[in-house]
Amino acid sequence: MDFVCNFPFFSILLSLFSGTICSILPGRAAKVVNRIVIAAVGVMSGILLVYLLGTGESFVYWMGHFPAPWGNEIRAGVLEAGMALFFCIIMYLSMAGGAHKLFDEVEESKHNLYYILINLLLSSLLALVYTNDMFTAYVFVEINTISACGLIMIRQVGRTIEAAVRYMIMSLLGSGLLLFGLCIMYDLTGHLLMSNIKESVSVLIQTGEYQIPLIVSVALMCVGLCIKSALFPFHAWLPDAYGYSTVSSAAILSSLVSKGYIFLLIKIIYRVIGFDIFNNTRIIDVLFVFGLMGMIFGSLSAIKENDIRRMIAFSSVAQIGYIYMGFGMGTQAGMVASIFHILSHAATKSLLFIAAIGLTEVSGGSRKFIDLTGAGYRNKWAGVAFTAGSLSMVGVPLFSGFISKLLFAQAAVQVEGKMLAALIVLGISTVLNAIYFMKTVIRIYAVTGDTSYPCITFKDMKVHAVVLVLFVIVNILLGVSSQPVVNMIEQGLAMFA
Amino acid sequence: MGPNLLVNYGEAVAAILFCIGFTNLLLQTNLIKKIIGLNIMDSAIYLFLAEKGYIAGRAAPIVTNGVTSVEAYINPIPSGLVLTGIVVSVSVSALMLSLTIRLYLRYHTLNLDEIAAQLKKEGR
Amino acid sequence: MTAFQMILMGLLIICAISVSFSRNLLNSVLIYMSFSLVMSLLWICLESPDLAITEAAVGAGITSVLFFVTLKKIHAINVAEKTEEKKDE
Amino acid sequence: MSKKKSAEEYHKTFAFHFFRWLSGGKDPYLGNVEMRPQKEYEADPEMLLRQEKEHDAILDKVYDTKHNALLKLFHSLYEITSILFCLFLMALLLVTISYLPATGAADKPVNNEVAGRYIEKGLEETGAVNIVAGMILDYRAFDTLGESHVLFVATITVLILLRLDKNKKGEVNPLTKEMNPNDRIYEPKNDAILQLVATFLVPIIIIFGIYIILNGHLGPGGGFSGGAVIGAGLILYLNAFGFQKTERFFTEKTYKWICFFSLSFYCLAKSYSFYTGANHLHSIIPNGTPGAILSGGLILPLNIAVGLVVACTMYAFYAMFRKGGF
Repeated sequence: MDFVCNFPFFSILLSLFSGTICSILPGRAAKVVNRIVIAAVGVMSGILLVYLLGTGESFVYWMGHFPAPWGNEIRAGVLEAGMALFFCIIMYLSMAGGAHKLFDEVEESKHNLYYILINLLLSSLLALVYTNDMFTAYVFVEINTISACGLIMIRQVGRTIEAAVRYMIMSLLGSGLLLFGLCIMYDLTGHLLMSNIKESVSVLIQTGEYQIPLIVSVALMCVGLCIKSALFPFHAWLPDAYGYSTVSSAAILSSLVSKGYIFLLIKIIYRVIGFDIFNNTRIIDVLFVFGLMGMIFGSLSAIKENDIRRMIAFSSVAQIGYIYMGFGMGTQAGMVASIFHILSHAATKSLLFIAAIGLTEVSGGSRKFIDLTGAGYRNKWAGVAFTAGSLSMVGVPLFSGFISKLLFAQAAVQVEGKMLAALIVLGISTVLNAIYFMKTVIRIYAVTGDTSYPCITFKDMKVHAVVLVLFVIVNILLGVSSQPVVNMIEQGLAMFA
Repeated sequence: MGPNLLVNYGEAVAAILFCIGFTNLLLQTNLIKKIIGLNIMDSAIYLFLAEKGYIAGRAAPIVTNGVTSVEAYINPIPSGLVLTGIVVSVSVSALMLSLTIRLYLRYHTLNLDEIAAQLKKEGR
Repeated sequence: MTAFQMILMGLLIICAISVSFSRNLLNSVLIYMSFSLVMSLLWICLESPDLAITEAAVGAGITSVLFFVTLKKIHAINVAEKTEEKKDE
Repeated sequence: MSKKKSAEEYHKTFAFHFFRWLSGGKDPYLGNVEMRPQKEYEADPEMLLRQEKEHDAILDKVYDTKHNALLKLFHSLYEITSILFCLFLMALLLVTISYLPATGAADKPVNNEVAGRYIEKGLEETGAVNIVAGMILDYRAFDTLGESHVLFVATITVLILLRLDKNKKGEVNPLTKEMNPNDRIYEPKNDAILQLVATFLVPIIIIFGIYIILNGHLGPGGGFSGGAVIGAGLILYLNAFGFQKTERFFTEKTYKWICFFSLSFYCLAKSYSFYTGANHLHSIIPNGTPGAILSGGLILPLNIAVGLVVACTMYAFYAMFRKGGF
């Protein structure tokens, strides 16, 4: 085995261990450790991705001295390595972009605790991406949930604590259902490792045994993960949690945490149940309908908001609806579109959150639209970045959002019964997106006579501006060179089977 | 209805407890009771798992007198999973309780709806 | 043994339902404590002594203690007693 | 080849305008739009007062949750749907359970070669008499590593929520006022009966906890349950004798370092075993004679590490809940 194959294991353990180390360091040192760890994990994932693209096949890594059905395992393919690399890039940029705001909002003695949470969150995301074992996935889902709750309530005002309580209640309902589904699955197959479960499931399907428990278990797991990733009817906790936490937390939560759960769901669909078996159940129709509803209702709620952060948060509900719509189509193309949308949404949403904080800074800290009038002139970098993000969300060519919408439309055309519904809702949702994002862009570039707010130039916000530019570059790269990314996703999905 | 409902009475009880906990979590207005409901829900899942590992007439999975045959002991896997699960549920309930304390100190009520109304009224 | 298990399970359900309907928070925490205790007995019956020890130490011990401290913090235990003590100070 | 432009010429180029705009200079659009200064707005104080009152009244009316018919309707609708949903879930689960393999039977899918190997080879491969301990700390150790970090991250969140910190300038933070730490009622009183009982009980409880930890690979028990028992003993001690006594030997610093060393040991030991396992190297850790106290390879040290973390964490939870610090 090549030494590179150790990298997934190294990256999980490194980020877990750095969490422990940060507990004894002061805030500033913890910050350095945190940055180094994220960068190191990113570099390792990059090398691993190149290696995997070279060899062209996935590998399995034993966690211990025992082979497949007895010990734990992790597994790495192109999609996993790519996701890990992408998560690291977004996380690093979000942390750097929100760093200057952290000092205002979090007590100084608790800064190192914040970095511990980030490290553990990173490790749990990596474990969710790489794991090949259902119960390990459950344990790391819990780490992810608790540290995400910590990220929400680290800015200790009443609103965030209330949001954290709501988030915990919904998430714990979700984990309960996930665990129950997992137990039923374990009872039917006698295995916990994904590959072994898949073999047993295909045998069960062929013999026709235990059909009802199998479907129920799959449904429970899906509902659990949908609740945790805030699909439409379960999104009540989301706007407060994203809208009032510190900006790095909001960017990380919206772009990474919910995507971790969605990626786990993809793994379950492909590696545990099998794509064809999953598509023959009625579950995909339910996912499709709720995805469509989320796309419309999320956008409608966003139009009604008059607070910029909450508006972006509601737009997340709509975007998660897109992803589930892609699952609901039940074709390979739909899945590819969903995965591309995961990437594009993660890049765009964190950009919007980071840019929004730049705009509110020059408006006296207020997030109401009325105070944001003309903020684009006062903070030009943030204004341009926000405009770029909005254009990407609406789906203007050159940006990543355009490609994902194109992929969704292409996928919808191939599906018989769902084509019309998907295309109509896609159109309506795009128009609604345009309404609220363009409204905001026009607002921040409206001329105002009010000169009481200060202007900010490049000198005052070097890191922030660089981060914004990098985000825009990531976005445009995804939009311009989409074909290699799509090829990579297809290759990764082929490795899943 | 399948054939095994009466034989699987332990799992049935676990399912009923799970739903009681779930209802508590959804309907109770008091946060403390929600947390208790959550704990009941978790315990129900662990009961379900432990029932899965049980085999009638066999002993606990601790090797006695050097006998290592499969016929002597029950299945050890569910026990291990439940041990992990109990730790998770303790951590979660400690976190929820500390959140409760903070909310109460800030708003002097344990009712989430009242808190939400108060928040909206303050307009922040 | 089966009859004993069934009685224990009946107790579990009774505890769970009475938690939902009890008015007093202290009562519901006490009932939850007994729920954990019954659960640990049940695990002895199911031949899992590891779980029984852990549940007895954690569910009936630590978690309940944490619940009691929380109740004390949020003044749900015996308001009258508290005011008396304040007078003493 | 670059040509030197005169300043005048440069001022006409796009680049000059762009950089001026970036650096916050004159805005090209500002001059082109007609802007008339508004007349100064003078508020009538009476009207302001009235407006404020009306605003409050409207807020009261809107957020009057107790007398809102629509809200009540919504609440009852919510209750009915959740009860229906739970009944549906219960029916679904019961139907599912009726199709599951029978409890207590030996020929279920669960009792396959996986469980078989844990039982048959467990003693030989892990050296632990308690098969469950061998399974969670050796065969499926990655889960357990994650589990101990769940506990760690929960402690961190509790610390964030409840720890009372003083700023560098000695300012008391606003939370302290909320938490009201001067409440003497939270401090344990010198109760003679409790103290006498605790003098006898605490050593026994702690010794029992240590026994459970050290015996984790030989009998029922292990790091987690033993640690919880020790934690309970410490909490009893604290209740009987008060914070001043416990702070002599257990402060936040001790907690921090114990936690750090135990978790680092856990991480490093497991990393070593994962690394050697995956690369098919020989692990130097001997399994020992099954049944002896020094056996089971890494299981005993790991149990001790977990026990220490859990005992400290439980005590830390309690101290945080009581007074927001040690």
